[in-house]
Amino acid sequence: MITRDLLLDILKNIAAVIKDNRQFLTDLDAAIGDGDHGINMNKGFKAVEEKLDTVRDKDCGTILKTTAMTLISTVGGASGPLYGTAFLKAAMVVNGKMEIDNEDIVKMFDEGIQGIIMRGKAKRGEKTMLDALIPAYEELMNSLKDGSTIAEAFNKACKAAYDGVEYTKTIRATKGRASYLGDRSIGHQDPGATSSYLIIKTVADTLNR
Amino acid sequence: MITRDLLLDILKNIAAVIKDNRQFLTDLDAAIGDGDHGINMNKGFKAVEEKLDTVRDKDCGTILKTTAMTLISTVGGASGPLYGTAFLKAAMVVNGKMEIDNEDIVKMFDEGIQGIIMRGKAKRGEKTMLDALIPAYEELMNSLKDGSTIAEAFNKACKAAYDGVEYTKTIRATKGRASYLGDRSIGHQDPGATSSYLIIKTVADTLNR
Amino acid sequence: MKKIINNPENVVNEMLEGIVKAHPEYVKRLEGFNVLVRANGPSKGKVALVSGGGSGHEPSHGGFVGEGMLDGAVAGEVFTSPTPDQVFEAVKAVDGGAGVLLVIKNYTGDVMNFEMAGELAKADGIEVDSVIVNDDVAVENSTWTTGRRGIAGTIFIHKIAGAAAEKGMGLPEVKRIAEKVIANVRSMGMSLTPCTVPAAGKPGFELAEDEVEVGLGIHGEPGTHREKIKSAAEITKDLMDKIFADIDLTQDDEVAVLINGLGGTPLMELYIVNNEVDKLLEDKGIVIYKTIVGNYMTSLEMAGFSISILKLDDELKELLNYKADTPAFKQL
Amino acid sequence: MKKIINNPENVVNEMLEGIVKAHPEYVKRLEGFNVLVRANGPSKGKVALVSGGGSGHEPSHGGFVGEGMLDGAVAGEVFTSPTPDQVFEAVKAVDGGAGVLLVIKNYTGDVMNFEMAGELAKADGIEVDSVIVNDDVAVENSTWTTGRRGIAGTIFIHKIAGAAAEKGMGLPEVKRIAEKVIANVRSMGMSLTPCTVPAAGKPGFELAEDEVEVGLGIHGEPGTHREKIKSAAEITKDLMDKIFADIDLTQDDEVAVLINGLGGTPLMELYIVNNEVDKLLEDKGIVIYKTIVGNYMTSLEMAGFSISILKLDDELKELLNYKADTPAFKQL
Ligand SMILES: Nc1ncnc2c1ncn2[C@@H]1O[C@H](COP(=O)(O)OP(=O)(O)O)[C@@H](O)[C@H]1O
Ligand SMILES: Nc1ncnc2c1ncn2[C@@H]1O[C@H](COP(=O)(O)OP(=O)(O)O)[C@@H](O)[C@H]1O
Ligand SMILES: [Mg+2]
Ligand SMILES: [Mg+2]
Ligand SMILES: [Mg+2]
Ligand SMILES: [Mg+2]
Repeated sequence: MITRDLLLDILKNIAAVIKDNRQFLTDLDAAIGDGDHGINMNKGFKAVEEKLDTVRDKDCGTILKTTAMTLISTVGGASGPLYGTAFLKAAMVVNGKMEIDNEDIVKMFDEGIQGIIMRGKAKRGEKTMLDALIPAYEELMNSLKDGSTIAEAFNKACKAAYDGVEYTKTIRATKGRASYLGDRSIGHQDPGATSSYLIIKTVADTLNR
Repeated sequence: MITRDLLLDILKNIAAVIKDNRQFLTDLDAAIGDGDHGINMNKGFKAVEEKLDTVRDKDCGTILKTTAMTLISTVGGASGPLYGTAFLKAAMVVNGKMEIDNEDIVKMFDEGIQGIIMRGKAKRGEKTMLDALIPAYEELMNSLKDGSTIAEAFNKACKAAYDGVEYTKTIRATKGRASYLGDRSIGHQDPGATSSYLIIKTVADTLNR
Repeated sequence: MKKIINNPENVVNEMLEGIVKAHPEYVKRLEGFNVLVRANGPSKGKVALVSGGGSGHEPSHGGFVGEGMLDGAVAGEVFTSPTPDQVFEAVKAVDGGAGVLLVIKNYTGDVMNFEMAGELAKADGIEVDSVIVNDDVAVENSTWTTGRRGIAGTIFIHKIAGAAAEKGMGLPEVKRIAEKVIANVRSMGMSLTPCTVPAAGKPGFELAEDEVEVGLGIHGEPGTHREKIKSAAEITKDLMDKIFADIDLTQDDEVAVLINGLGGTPLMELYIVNNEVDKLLEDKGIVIYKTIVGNYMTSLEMAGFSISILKLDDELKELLNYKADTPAFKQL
Repeated sequence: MKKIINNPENVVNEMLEGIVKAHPEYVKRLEGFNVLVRANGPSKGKVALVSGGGSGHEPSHGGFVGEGMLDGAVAGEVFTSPTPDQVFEAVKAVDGGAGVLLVIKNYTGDVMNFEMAGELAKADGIEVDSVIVNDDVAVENSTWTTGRRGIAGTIFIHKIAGAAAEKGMGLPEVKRIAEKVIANVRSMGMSLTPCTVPAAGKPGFELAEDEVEVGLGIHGEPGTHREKIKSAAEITKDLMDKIFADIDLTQDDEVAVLINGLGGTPLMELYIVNNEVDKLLEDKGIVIYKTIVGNYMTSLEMAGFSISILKLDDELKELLNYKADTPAFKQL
C-alpha cells in the first residue's frame, strides 16, 4: 500500500536521484546518443518537484497526471514523451484514489509499459528503457504472487532492472538514436534503461526506509 | 662589375635562398603579421627563376624588368608591389646594358629604395624592409667610396643589413600589418627586413664565390 | 568550452530574442514559448507549414520562417526535440483555416513529440497532417534502426512544400509534394570535429587530429565509422557513392544540390566540395539544375559538411524556383 | 591541419571553380584569372564596382558579385592581396564605359596592389577611382599605424555603393556615397580560436582554452590584446564601447547593424550577441533600422565575430533597401 504522502516522497526522491545522476546519464548518452539524457531528465524532474506543491492535497491520479504532463512539457527528446506517457497511463489506474494498493501497482506498471510500447513502438531486446522496465515488472508481479511485501518485491524488481541494464551492454540498439551506431552500440549500456533502473531503485529505497 | 651571367646567377641564388627560408620568413610573419611572407616571396622568386630562361640572352635591364614584373604579378601582399617596384626602378638604370658597373649598382640600389619609399610611404625606423636596405645601401656606397671592391662592399652592406634586422627587433612597427600590434610588435624582427637581408647576403655570397 | 554565450541554460531563449530583434519584419515570437511565427501571420486560407526540432541547427528552423517557406518553427533545447505543448502552440498560432502540415525529421523524439502535438491539435479541431523526412543514407534501413534520419535535405522540403502552400494548394496536395521531395532527396555527411552542447560543457565525442567521422547525424551523435582524413575529392566521392547507391539517377536527369556546412567549416571548403560534386555528376551526365552552398542545417560549431541530392521533375523545379523571402533563404 | 581540401596550393582555384559551378546564373570566371565577374556583365553605361582582397574571407568577395552590389571580385591567395595584373583584368572586364570604382580595404598590400592596377587601367584609358575602407576601431590612428583596417563594414560599402551604381549614378556620385558609408561605419571584432592558412599548415597564433583575442584583423593577424574569456554580454559591451567612442551617435539616430561571424562561430552565438547589441543601442535610444547577422567577412574557420554599426541618413537608408541579388546577399 502506497499512501499519497509516500507517493509524493517517492517522486521527490526520484527528482533527487536523477539530479545526482545528471552527468552520469548524460555521459552514457554521449557515448551512443546525443549526450542530453541526464540534462533532459533532470530538467523534467526538477519541474515535477516544483509542480508537486500545487497538487499535494489532490488524489494520487492527479499527482501522477501532473507529473506526466510536466514531464511531457519539459523533458523533450525521446524520453519525454515515453516517460510522460508511462506516468499518464499509470495515473489513469489510480484516478481519484488517495492510496495505491498492490494490485494497482502491478496494473500501473503494466499500463505504463504498454504506454511506452504504444508510443515508441519498441519491444524488449532493442536496447531501450524497456529492457530494464519489463524484467522489473515481471519480477515485481511474480514476487507479489509469491507473497512478498511491496518493499521486498521492489527490491527484486530493482535487481532485475539492474540486470536488464547490464544486458543492454551486450546487445545492439535497433530503436532510438543509438540504433544509428549499428554494432558500435554494443558494449555500452543504454541511458534510458539506466534512468529506468534508477527510478525503480528509488521507489524500492523509499519503500524500504 | 656584374656581368649578365653573374646577374642571372645572383637571381637564381636568391630564388634558392628564399626557398630555403620559406618557413623561417613565414614564421616571422606569423608572429607580427599574417604568416604569408615566406609563402609569397617563394612563389614570386620561383616564378622569376622559371621566367629567367626566356630572357637569358637579353640585356640586364630586360632581365631585371622581367624579374620586377614577375614579382608584381605573383607575390601579392605588401611585399609584392614593394620588391616589384624596387626591381623595376633598378632595371631602368641599366636599360639596354649588358654589364653593370659599380656606379650603376649604387644608382640601382638608391633608385630601388626610392621606389619602395614612393610606393609604401614608409621611412627608416618604422620596422620595415627599409631598416635593412637603407643601412646596407649607405654602407655599400661608403665602402665603394673608400675603395672596396664590389664584393667587399657587399659583404659590409650585408653586415649592415643584418644589424638593421636586429634593430627592427627593438622598435615598434608603424607601417604595414605589424603596426596594428602596437607595442606588441617590439621584440620581433621584421620579416620584410629579413628577406631584404637575405637578398643582400645572397648578392654578397655570389660575388664572393 | 569556449563560446560566446551568457548562461548555458539560457542560450535558446537569448538566441530567439536575438533572431526576433534582427528580423522583426519576418518573425515574431509566441509570448512564453520557443516558437517563431511569421510577423504577418497567420495567412488566412493558406496551408501552414510548421517545422522544428532541437536548437543548435541554425538557421534551421527559425531562419526559414517567411514567405514561400515555413509559417512556424519550434525550437527545442539544444539538440533536443521540442515538447508537444510547444508544437501545439505553434500549430494553433499559424493555422489559417486551411490546415497545418508538420515537417518532422525522423528521430524518435521528434516523431513522438510532434505526433503528440498533432493529436492535441486534432482534438482541438485543427486539420493537421505530417510528413517525416528521412534523407540520410548513412543509416541502415529500418529493420535495424528506427529508419533513416532526417538531415539537411529537410531544407528542400521547406522550400518546395512551402512554395506549394504559398501558391494556395490544399493540405493533401502540399503533403503530396512534401512526400515527393522526401522520396527523391538523399543526403550524407561527415565531420572533422565534434561540437559542444552548452549545457553539457564538453564535446560529444573526440576525434584525433587525423581522423574524421563519417555518416553522422546532426546532433553530434557518432556516425557510422571513423577513418583517416582524406582529400576533398576522395571524401566527396565516398559520400556521393553512398548517395548514388540509394537513388535512381540516370543520364539527363536533373537534380538540385545542397552542400551544407555543419557550422564550423568555411565556405571555401564547401565550394571545393561543390567542385568535386559537380565533376561526379557531370561524369554521369546528370544535369545540375540548382546548387545551394552554405550553412543551412548545422550542428553548432561542428566542422564538416553534408551533401544532399534532390532528383527533380517539372513540378518540383517550378516550386523550387518559386519566390522565397525568409531571414536565411531568399529567392527573387 | 584538418581541412576538406585537395592540394593546399590549389585551394583558391578550386574554390573559384566551385563558386562558378554553384552560381552560373550570377558569376563567371575570367579565363586564366582569379577574377569573378557578373555572368551577364559588363553593364553598359553603369559604373562598375570592383572589390577583392586575399581569399579566405568567403563569401567575400565573389559572393557579392551580382545585381545591386559588385561587378567584379578579385581573389588573391589566402589572406594575401591579389596582384595588380589580376585587378587590372577585372577592371577591363567590368568597365561598361561609365568608369570603375575600386573598393579597397586599408591594408598596405591591398592599397598598393589595387592602386598599381588603377594606374595600369588609367594608362589604358579607363576611368578609375577608388575608396579605402577603414572601419576597424581596434586600430589606433594613423600616427602610429597605417591607419585603421578595413573589415566587415566593407559589406555595407558593397551594398550601398552597389545600389548607387545600379541606380545609374555617375562615378563621382557613387564614390561620394561610398565615402559617406566609410565615414559612418565602425567595426570591431574578437576571436576565440586562430585559423590555419592551408599553405602554411598550422595556425597563425595560439590561444589558451580560456583566452580570447580582442580587436584582431581578418587575416589571422594578432589583435590588440588578449584576455580571459567573458560572457557574451561583457564581450559585446567592450566592443560596443570602443565603437561608441569613435562614432557620434545620439538619441533617435538610426543605424544598421552587422553581426558578422568569422567562419567558425555558430549562428546561435551571433544571435545571442545581437540580443546584447540591441539592448545597448536601445539603452541609448538609438533606432535599429536594419540588422544583418551571419558569415559575411570571414577568416577561414576562425571562431569569433565582429560588430559593425553604420549610422544612416535618408539617402543611405534608401540605398540600403535597394534590391540586391547576389549569391551571398539577396534583398527582395
Ligand atoms: N522507441 C523507443 N522506445 C523505448 N525507449 C526508447 C525509444 N527510443 C529511445 N528510447 C530510450 O530513450 C533514451 C534516450 O533518451 P534521450 O537521450 O532523452 O532522448 P534523445 O534520444 O531524443 O536524445 C534511450 O536510451 C532509450 O532508452
Ligand atoms: N609601407 C611599407 N613600406 C615598406 N615596407 C613595408 C611596408 N609595409 C609592409 N612592408 C614590409 O612588408 C613586409 C610584409 O610583407 P608580406 O607579409 O609579404 O605582406 P602582407 O603584410 O601584405 O602580408 C613587412 O615585414 C615589411 O617589411
Ligand atoms: Mg539523448
Ligand atoms: Mg604577410
Ligand atoms: Mg536529444
Ligand atoms: Mg598577407
